[in-house]
Amino acid sequence: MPATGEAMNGTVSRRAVLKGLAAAGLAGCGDEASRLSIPYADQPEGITPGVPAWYATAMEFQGYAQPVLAESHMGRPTKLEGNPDSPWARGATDAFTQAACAILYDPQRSLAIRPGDWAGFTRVVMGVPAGGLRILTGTVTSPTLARQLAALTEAGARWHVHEPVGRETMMRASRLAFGRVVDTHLLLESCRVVVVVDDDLLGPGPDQVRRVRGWAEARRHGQPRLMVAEPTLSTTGAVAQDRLAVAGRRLPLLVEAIAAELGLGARRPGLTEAEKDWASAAALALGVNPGRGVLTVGAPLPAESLALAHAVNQAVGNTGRTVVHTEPVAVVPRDGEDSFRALVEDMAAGSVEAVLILDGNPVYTAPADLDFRSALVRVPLKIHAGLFDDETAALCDWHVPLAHALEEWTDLRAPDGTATIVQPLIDPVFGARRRHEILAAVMGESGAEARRIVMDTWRPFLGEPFEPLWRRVLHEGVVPGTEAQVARVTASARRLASPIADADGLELVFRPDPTVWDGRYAPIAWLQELPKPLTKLTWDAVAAIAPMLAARLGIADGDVVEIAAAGRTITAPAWSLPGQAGDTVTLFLGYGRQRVALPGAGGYDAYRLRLADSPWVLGGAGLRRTGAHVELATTQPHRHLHGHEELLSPQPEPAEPPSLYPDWDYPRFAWGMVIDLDLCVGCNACVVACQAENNIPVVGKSEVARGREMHWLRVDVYHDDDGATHFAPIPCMHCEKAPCEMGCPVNATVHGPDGLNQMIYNRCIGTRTCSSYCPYKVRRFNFFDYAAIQPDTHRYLRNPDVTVRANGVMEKCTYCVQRIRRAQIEARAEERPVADGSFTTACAQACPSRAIVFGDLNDPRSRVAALRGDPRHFAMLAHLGTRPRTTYLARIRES
Amino acid sequence: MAARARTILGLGVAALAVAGLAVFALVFRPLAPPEQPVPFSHAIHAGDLALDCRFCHWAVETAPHAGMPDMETCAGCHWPVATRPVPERLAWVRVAKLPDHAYFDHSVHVAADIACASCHGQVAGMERTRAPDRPWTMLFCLDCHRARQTPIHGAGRLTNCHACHR
Amino acid sequence: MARHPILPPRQDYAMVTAEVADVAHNPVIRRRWWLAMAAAVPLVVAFLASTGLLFWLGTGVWGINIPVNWGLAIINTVWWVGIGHAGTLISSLLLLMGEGWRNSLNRFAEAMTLFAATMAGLFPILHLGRPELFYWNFPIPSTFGVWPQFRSPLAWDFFSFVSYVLVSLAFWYVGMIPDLATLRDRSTGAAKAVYGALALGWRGSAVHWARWRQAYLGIAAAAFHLVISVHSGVAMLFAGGPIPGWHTTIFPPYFVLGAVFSGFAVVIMLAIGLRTAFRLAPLITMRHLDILGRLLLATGLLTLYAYLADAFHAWYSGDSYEIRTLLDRVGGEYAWSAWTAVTLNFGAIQLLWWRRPRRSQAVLFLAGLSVAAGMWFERYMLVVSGLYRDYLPSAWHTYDATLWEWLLFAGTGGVFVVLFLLFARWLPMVSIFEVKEELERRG
Amino acid sequence: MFCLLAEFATHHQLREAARAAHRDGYSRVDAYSPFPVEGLAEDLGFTEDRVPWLTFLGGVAGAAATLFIQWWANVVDYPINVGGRPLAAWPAFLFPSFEVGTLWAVLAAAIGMLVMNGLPGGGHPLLRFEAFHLATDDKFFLAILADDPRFDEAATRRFLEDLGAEGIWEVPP
Repeated sequence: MPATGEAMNGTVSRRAVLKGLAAAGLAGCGDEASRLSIPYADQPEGITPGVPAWYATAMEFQGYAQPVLAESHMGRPTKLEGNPDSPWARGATDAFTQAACAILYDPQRSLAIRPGDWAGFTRVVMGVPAGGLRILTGTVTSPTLARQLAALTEAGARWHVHEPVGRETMMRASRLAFGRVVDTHLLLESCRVVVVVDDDLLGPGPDQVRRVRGWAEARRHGQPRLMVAEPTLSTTGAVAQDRLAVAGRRLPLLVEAIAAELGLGARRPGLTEAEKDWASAAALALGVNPGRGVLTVGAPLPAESLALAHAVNQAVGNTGRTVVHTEPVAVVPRDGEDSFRALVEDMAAGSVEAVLILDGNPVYTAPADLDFRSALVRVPLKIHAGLFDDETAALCDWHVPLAHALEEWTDLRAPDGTATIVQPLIDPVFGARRRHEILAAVMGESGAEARRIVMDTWRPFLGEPFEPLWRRVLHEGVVPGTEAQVARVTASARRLASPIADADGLELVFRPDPTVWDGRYAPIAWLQELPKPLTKLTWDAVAAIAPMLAARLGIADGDVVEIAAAGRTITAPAWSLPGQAGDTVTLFLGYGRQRVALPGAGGYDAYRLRLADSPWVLGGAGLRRTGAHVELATTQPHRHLHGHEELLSPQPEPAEPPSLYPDWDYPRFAWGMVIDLDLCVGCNACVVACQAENNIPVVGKSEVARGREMHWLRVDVYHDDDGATHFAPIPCMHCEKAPCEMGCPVNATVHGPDGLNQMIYNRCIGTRTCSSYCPYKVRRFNFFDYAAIQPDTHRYLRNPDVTVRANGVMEKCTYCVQRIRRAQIEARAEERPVADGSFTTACAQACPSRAIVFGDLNDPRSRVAALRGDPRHFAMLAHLGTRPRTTYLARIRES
Repeated sequence: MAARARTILGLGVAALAVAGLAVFALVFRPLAPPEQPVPFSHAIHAGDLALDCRFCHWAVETAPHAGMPDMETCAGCHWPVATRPVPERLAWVRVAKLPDHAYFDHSVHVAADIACASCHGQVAGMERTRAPDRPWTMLFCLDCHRARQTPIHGAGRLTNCHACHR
Repeated sequence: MARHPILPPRQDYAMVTAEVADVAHNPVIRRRWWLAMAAAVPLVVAFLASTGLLFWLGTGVWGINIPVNWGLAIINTVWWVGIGHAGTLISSLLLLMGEGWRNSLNRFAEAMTLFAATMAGLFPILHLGRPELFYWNFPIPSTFGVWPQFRSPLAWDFFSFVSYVLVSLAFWYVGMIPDLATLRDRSTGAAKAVYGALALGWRGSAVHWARWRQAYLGIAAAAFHLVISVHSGVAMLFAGGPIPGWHTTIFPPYFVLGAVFSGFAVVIMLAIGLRTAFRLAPLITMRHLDILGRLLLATGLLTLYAYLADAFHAWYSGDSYEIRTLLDRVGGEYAWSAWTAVTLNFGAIQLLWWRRPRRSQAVLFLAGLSVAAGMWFERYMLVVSGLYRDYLPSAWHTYDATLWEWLLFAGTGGVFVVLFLLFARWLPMVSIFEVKEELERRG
Repeated sequence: MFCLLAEFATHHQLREAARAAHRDGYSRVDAYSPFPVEGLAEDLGFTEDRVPWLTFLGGVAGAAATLFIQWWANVVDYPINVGGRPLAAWPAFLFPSFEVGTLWAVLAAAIGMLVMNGLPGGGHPLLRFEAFHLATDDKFFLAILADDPRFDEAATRRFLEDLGAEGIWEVPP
């Protein structure tokens, strides 16, 4: 039996029921909606029917701002776009931010405060003596939150920080090198060489957007060399020119070797030939590019190694030019790196009367050896505030539903320090509470209004006249003059890392999951079904091992293995990942949730093997087959080019066969897209942006496994014979001589006067010939009534300008035709031409590296037309004579 | 016997014809004006008082939807009503409907100098608002889209599918 | 050389009439008929069940996906319509060539054609995402003013399938009118009324016969062209797309040959079934089977040539994707379908080089069975191995049919058998008057 | 009376009789056989070839109509750019034209044949006549209709007897 959409725990029968319900519901409500027309009693300003309103605000990721412009249709937030006025975002976003609206409307969000009501809650918290109160948060950059926490600390409460993917190592390293905590910013855009030791610069994270943009700018202007040494393949490693796969415990030695080569009197460690070559090449590159290079070392290494890297950067003159130290953007708690440990010890000791856990899930994410759970239960009063009624909430006496960023009044700072006032687009949907109001209640000021609290923070900073200035920062989404201040620090005497003993057995490497991060996004179906950049797996986490190890142990992808370390064991499906260091196993955080998990999601709980002291690397692990096997759902079963390198590079002339037919002319517009494969880092922002813009449904694990995922835009990942990894975003090619159109018997997919390959859902009868004839296989088919099995609440998420597709019709990328039409209509109204760059597709808009460029090929001054002249320009499968409108710039391969 | 066969055949054909006519009648029946919460008369407002359509349907030049007047707009003239509490929900029964897969933008049509009446019929004469006499089939739209030189797409007829369907 | 006569001696017209017309009244044959019916009816239920679920939930109940979004449905369509072709060919071509021996076979061969073509026509409709809209293929005026896209091979196939079913029906019925008259004149009561209505008052007038002959020859000539064009159209459905392993000019003849090949195989099976089960040995003789055996061998060898030519084209094109698909077909994920096809298609028929096996019902029947199955696997190979790996490795994905696809396939088999049994029970399954004509011709 | 009906054992005798009747100037004569007898109709003076022409014309008409509809729909009424190909795709249009042409030819042949034969023609006097039922089995009949100008009951009966009829009946209308 075909089981579909576990996302909505579907078996056929279950599906059918859902379908029935949905049908009924939609019919009822749909009828009501379309039968009646209900005007406002009093028309509010700035709401025009059918015209979206835009608001500047910011989403929050690990406490940092991700500044956005939010699109609202009649009061419904439907889509987010990076705020172009933010110097940090410059209009781009990452994949998580694109999914924020889906989180807002997530059906699993907790609905009500329990056990009592808000009044009861305020009474309880006011009874708590400040002295006995502990507050646990994630990273805090919000000035207002910092102000409130300071006030509470003033009153005797203590504030602790727990971030599963935390910055403890960086802080410790900063203290070692500079004697105090500073932030380190890498100006990749001005680098000629970037040497990375296990630091996923370009991978997911709060600062991804800025770093990817910097890297892309560097690539545009020169050919910076990216050298990476890491135990497991990361996004950064995938785009590196010179990558060395080496176990985590060897990495500190590499840093020391580089330092030694550059004359920093460190000991010359014993290295293998490969390691030695890589290290001296890196050192050489850094040496010949003073002030134009970066050595960056990641959190998995000991703080000493990071500190040594600071010294190296300073020695070769990078500091202040490509490496800039600023005052920390995130507020440093009293106990610094040991903040969380301190809390757990006090709780275990029974010296904590009450704990308020503000937006976090430590019961799930705490390192196993700290045993947070049993410490927590010893606290008399436990309060949890979060979006979900999760593992931690389950153990707490009180749970308060927390407002989503789109419902919040607060302020956040981007990783570069620039602050954004977060304003709500919508009142808390599920009776959620705003964080500042919760803290205010704790401080005895129940009834205080979040907006006022935030304004109070900024009144002194903005000065007078306050109101207009306040309006301006709200409108622009950026508070000028808030970027982090440069810190004048010099790296002092260095202490070398105590070498890690070569423990026998395997080495465990822990990584945040690329789509559900530390688990906070595990309940979000969009992100569960988002293919992981390097494996294209969905709905699952695997234990990644080297192909050679897999061969040696006879482990096939999907075989369940038992992994034992430090006296604990977990079982996980194995997966052989090219570029994995031979004797390492990569475990991904974020799966194996006990509560608010999605039925389809598989994976395992990696936190159960994680230790507080070495959260990223753990030696001496064992691995054995259990004999069990699970089906893994990957959207790309074949990740090898099979010798078809020509797919990703220009072809020798003549690439395109002559055509028998006269050409059609495209008099007014000729829309086209060029994708620069040299800049794509496979970050998936485009994929989720497309999903949000075009009402693309989630189909569930088993449907993905059957090859029925619905993403209009996919990012292919390929490994070639010489170990290099390639990303290739594949939207519809909008071929001028489209084979798909020839196949359709009912004119359901035809060509527009602007060269768009149009797909008319309401004309489609579902012969699927178009997909059979498509050489790129970019078309997607509604094998079931997928729209009907989306959560009911997601109806508010839909883009009203895009048809919701019915069962049995074909669909595909439209170049966001709804945006093209709006731009054309607006231009018509204002009697001006459609200017290049005045609008773009959702994917191009989100792309942090600006690898996707969309525009009018008829406009000789358009960027897309210019890129078509680039020597790297090529059309995929040009020899078929399909004349694609989507074309590519080949990746630049050094040496 | 062949005679009998012919009778049976004849009856079958007749039955089919009747069914066909019934379906046709159902599809193209002239729509009666529905009952509205307020006995509003376009004949008075648009006809006798000769109010401009845009006075109430204020968004028609700037938005895809024409917009319905909020109750403040009504109260603006009907001051005695305004003194009474204004109902917070006034649910008009729509008479002008397009299928969801057809995207119609009022602003661009108005900008192209297409009179409201050319689609909505002589609303100014309607005591009770009712659907236009000609059903809004695709052919109805094509009447203009085939003919008109289109300002948006330049050359020729605006008959490409994406003009209305997305 | 000593040949068996087409028809045994000492047959007279009345005997012929009786042999065909009285089948229905023979108790033994009736029992066999009911047994066959009992076997087929459960399959009809399966057909209804799988179709019902398909309509309720959608095409997702099948194993199809992107890229393999055509599966068993299309495979079965090609298979069924291919089978259909032999019937028309036997009736029309051999009639035009004046091959008298066809007269014992054409009637049930045509019936087979008609029912097979009907089954073939079902699948393209069932496989639609929105089957209720299949009629949009037909150029009828509508309120949305859009027309079919006549460049599409699917539009062609829609026309050719409709034409093919109607032409087969006309050919079959026109040829049957005189026999219906015979049945009318031998029966009484309700049966007489029905046969009377169907016979349209035929009374064997010389002038009627003359015009009937002109019409019958005309229809035969037309039908013969359909045999070629319909399956060429089916071939275009694949050759029309730029897909390695599909996009080749040899496909139309390749398909037509294969179709006739599989068709003869099924004719053989039916002929043997009828002459044993319904005691028609006097009319369908060993000589008939012998000729059919030779035809099966001949068409088989032609099909084999088409296979080799196709492979050669792929290699000779030098196109890396074509060659990869070729290699994948013989060594890849679905090589089993290719090799099963080759074995079943060209293994058993090699026996037919010799006369003794050609004269053995068992051997012939098994050969027919083997070829019918083999040709199904060939279509599986063509459809699936063409789609599951076309150009971008990122889009490669395998396909496995679900229970519901298999049930549907088996179901159409059941419907076919039921239709054929009804035909055998109520209608003259051998052309009475044409056999008489043949007798008369041989004096 | 409708006609005089004479039964013959073989189609050879029937042909003899038919030729004789034709020679004798009988015009309202018809012969009946269980299977088509080569030349029998010609013996009765049958010379027409309307059915073949009808078939041919039907085919041409069907093909032409289909070709026109395709051209008109895709070029005149709703021109759409499909796959960047020209609007008038003659090679493609030919395929449906051929198929539909064939269909029309067949229908023309079948329907034309029936209509010209006056079929379906229920209630024909001969069909109500018991002895005639062997005409669809193994007997051959010659009928001289009563409305034949040369019809004279006695003479005609004698004429038929001379031809060696095995039986002669008066068929009531």
